[in-house]
Amino acid sequence: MSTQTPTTTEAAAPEPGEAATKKTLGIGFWVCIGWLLVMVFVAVFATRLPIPDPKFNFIEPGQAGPSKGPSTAHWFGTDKDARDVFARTMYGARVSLTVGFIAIVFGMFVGGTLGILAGFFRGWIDRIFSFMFLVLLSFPSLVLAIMLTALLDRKLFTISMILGVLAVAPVGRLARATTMQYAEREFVIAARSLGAKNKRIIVRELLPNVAIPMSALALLGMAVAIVAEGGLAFLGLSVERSITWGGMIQLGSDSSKTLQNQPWIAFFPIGVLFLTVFALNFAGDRVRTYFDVKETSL
Amino acid sequence: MAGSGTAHLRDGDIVMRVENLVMEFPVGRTGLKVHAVSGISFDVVRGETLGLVGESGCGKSTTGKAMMQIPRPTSGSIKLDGLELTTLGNEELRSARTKMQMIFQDPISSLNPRRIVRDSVREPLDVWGRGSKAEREALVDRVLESVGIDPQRAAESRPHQFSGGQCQRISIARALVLDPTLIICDEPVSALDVSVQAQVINLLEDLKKQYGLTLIFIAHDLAVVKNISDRVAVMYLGKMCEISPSDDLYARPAHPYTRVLIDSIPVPDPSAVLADATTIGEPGSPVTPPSGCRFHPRCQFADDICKSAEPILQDIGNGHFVACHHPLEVPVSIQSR
Amino acid sequence: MAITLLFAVSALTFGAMNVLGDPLFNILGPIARDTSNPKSVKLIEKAKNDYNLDKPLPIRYGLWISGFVRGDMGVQFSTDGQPPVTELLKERIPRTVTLLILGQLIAVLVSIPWALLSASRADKFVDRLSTATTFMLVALPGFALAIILKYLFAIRLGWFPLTYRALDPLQTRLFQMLLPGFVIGLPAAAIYQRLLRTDLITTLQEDFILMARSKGVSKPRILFKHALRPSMFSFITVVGLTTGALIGGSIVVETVFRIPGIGSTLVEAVLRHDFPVVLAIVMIVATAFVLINLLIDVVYTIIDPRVHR
Amino acid sequence: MSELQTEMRQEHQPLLEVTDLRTHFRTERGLVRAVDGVSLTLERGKCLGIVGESGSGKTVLSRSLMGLLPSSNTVTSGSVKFEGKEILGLPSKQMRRLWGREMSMVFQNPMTSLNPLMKIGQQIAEPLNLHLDMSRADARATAERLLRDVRIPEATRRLDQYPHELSGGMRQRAMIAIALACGPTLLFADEPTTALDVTVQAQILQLIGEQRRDRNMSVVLVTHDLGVVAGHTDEIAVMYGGKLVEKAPTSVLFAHMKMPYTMSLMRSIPKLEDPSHTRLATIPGRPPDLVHPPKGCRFAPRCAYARDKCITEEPPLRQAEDPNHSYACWYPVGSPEFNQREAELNSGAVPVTLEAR
Repeated sequence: MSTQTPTTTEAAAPEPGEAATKKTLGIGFWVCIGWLLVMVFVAVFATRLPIPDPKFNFIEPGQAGPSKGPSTAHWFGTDKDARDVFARTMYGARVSLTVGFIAIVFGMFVGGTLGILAGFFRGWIDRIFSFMFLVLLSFPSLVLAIMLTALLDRKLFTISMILGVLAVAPVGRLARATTMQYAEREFVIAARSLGAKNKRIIVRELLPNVAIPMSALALLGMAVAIVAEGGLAFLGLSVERSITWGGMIQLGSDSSKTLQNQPWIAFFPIGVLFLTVFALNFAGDRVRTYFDVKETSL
Repeated sequence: MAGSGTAHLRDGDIVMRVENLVMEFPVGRTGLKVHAVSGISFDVVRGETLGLVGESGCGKSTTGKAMMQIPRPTSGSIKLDGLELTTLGNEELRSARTKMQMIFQDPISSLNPRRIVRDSVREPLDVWGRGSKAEREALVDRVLESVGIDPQRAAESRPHQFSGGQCQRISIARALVLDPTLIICDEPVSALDVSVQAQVINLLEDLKKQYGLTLIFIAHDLAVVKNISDRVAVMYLGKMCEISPSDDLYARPAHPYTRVLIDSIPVPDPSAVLADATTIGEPGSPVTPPSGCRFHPRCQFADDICKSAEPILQDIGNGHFVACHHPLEVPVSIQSR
Repeated sequence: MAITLLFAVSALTFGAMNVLGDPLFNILGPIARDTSNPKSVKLIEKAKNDYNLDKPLPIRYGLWISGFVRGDMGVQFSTDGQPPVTELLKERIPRTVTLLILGQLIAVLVSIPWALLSASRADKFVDRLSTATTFMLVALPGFALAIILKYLFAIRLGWFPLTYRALDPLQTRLFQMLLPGFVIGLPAAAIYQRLLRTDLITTLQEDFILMARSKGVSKPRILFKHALRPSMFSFITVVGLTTGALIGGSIVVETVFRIPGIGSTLVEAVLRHDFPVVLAIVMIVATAFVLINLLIDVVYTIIDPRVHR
Repeated sequence: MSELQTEMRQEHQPLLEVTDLRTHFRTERGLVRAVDGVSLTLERGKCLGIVGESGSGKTVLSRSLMGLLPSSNTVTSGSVKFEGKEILGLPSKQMRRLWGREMSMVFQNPMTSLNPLMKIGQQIAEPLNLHLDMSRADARATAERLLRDVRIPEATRRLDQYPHELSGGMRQRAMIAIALACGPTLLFADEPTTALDVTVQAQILQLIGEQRRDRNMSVVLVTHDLGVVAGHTDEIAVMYGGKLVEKAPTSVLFAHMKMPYTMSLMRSIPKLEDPSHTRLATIPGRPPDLVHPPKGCRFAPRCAYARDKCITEEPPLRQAEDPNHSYACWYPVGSPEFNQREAELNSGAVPVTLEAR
């Protein structure tokens, strides 16, 4: 994207102003957003949609073996308990999206606040918060998540909060770095010299500059949280007694035999999980470059 | 040079008076210190423009920010209209700062990239809740027009849609809306093209008359400083070398460093004789400043006393002060200008 | 700094284990709640004594940490305490470490040439294709990739064995680790590639690259001699940071390929509520992670002459 | 005969001959005409100054001449002859033989233009290894000699230092040493002193001048500062909006400026000998948009002396009284129309539309 831009600033920006091109997010971005909206819709209205009951055993009389491949009746086939894989995949979106959403909202709010405060005030506040981030980052995130799930219950909200705590440190660090980068700019000194109080400087001058690049992180962070929840579920450590993608994949791959003979049980949920994570990553990346370009044209 | 002393401080209607200002910063965790400013003093009379000039690392920008108490000085006294700023509490300082405003070198970094330009200019009024909404808008319009920016365009554009020179005008407008007494300009034209530089200098001169301002103008370009200033202070490695009325300084530079600076300026005249530049060397480090006169390692007149004793600013007549053990002999014939 | 950090990490872990969970319950099961039965009360007393549970938390922490640094990590709550945690981990750690080194090696060896190729042809077809590939790899959760690779290369093609067998000779075991190594190495390679590619492209726009060109330096030489080293800083940081993620990834991979390393041990221990094992593994992993990041700092000073001390 | 003749020819052939050079960039906004039809020649051993404000195309011009622009979105046309051989559009494989050996470049910012992770000695030795096939020891010895040539004290020690260990002025000297390493015949200096303090600037300019004379090398000095070119060049080319608007030997140019732009630029510089508070002349507005340049003279919208013809018709480069002096203006300084407008301006009869538009 950048090697071909002329190396000289004077050639690149003779007239930075009015005629500057409008950058677009591109079709890919909207396709991804479309997919995500479909998933959200399915998750919210799963019970009211004309899809089979995910817990019902579709055992047909006279047929050997409960698991069957994809058919018009069961689009994604049925699993070893003869349950409809398509319906279960749709219901699985509920846990994944809820956990991903709550986790990243919590992480962004707490991490963002701490990071901005640390980056703005520096000094002992910075030292305390940064040490906190460092302690949190000393645990590989999945290890910390496993440890906490072992100690706490495995309810939807608890799992979401555990993953939210994991997001605090990375979000906080980025917020701190971005804040520091802007806090050194002269417009912040100017704001201070015209008598603006700290609160005003943080809210009016810094927050818009920090929040917009961080919005891209929200999408990427949600992807990370969904993957983490999937990992926990795969290990049997996520939300108990509910349908999760990770759990379904585990069921479809618990032995090489299953994987060999009934690959659809694992591969359909893998596909949907992959598409969702991909969409979040792609959209997040587009948002990031979209704002990056704006920034460089300054 | 590179000396101390307060002999040059004046009585009268003083807007800003800085005495024995010291600014030191730690270098990482090495235990070393940057001696950015080491005991300088100067004052500015109401309506005057003081130029602060020197090479990079001489502490001129640090001095500018120190007057705003960003950050607070290590020691020394800074008085604005007789009010000692260094001992003020945060809340009092906040209101005292509105009397002086700052303009910075980088016109683009001076404005919040994500805010509408007009909001940035109105910001000071919002902070202090001055006037009704309509009054504020009217004042913002007036100030924007006086710096040559279309208020309409300012209401719909962000900084990156303006050129460097225009951004600098907008910064000036923001500094003006609170009706300050003193404006500290930190290299305001260094990042601009020559033709735009002239526009901004002329604008500052006009606004100074129109708003009754006092200016402190910090720059590394002597010709620019001379043009805009009534009085010029030359700094070297955190010390004051020479302070004098602008024209007098150029007519009879008494400090060898001032002389070197003047000789180094490229003159747009092919017939001008170029001074030999090879012997001048480069500035020392503010982390380990030289003893005695800080200029002595680069000075062709330096002797033992320069290495051991720090020179004090002394009067050489006509409001012209120099801190040097061996000030240059002044040619008696000063051209009448 | 590192010591303070490890201290905080261990205190936090130990504290969480003892405050959030009930060690007594985890040792004895339902008996711990049955205080009316004199038989269970006796057992409770014995357990409290054996495991120092009657002492206040800070003292227990002190006892535990002093044991930990001397290499005594206590006994397992389950399976009658045998073998001791230290013995158990001694057997399992080398497998995980091998897997991690293999994965990291694959990641680094794949990503550097890949990034150089991409950056030197920025925005051309090869580059766009490789960007798309990295996106796919990054979007695939580790367990999903593990299953896909296992299905393709072990089940369908039969190139690799399905599982790990602890009793096989060393070379065979290394070969059995290769596919799992790719599972954790490939996504990491994708992350490294994207990062290094971006940094290389930024570096290639620097003035000193133009300077090198104006000296007549050839393109490959510019890439290797001038651009690569200044672009490696965030790469190295991320290699360090990613080690943590790889440890997480190895938990899943060990489960899929049935490798008895510390990852699968951790999961088993969590499911069995075996605190000493969980505690020991978390501490070892955190310590290793902190040490790796210390090591990264050292590497920095080696490759960047501008960093002093 | 032939030997003498070729030698004669070489003597009379300019080192660099540029004809109608155009460098355009394809961007999202459209075609940026950064350099738009520039012709000039440079004799051996001479110093040509290229002056212009930001956006005038001076940097792009010097990089096009050297062939250093990225090829992917750049369109060049015209001709650049170096020692009589066409070099415009040569693939970089062939240019590489010229780069560093026949022509080299000194950049604006010495901090960013030196490789931060390579020792100074290595950076100087690199072109010596590449072009002259020198052994390591020879290259090191030569590098040390070069450092002495550019007056870096303690040359031996500096060889093993990194750029960040040197001061700004010394870094620029080291960069000059690198550029001079293989004894090029042509040196491009792109704003070599803009990032430096004024005292150091004087030293660096003096150094470049000395080296040019010692090595009988040609220099193209690109700068925005008329003061810098005045004392250190033989000839000056003034650029505006991608075009060459005036070109003359240095002394001729300063004595008889023809372009109102050159004159306005000159007048807007504060001068030391003027008393303080001397009102500066300004040029209103800002440089033209090179995607949609004005139809006529590119300076006309900002020119106080422009008339209708200037807005509609583009002035060609014309010869002045001095045969080496050319300019592109319909009503040059000194013409009756110019004088008439000047009188009007001075009397205040015509309002001067100043400041931002």
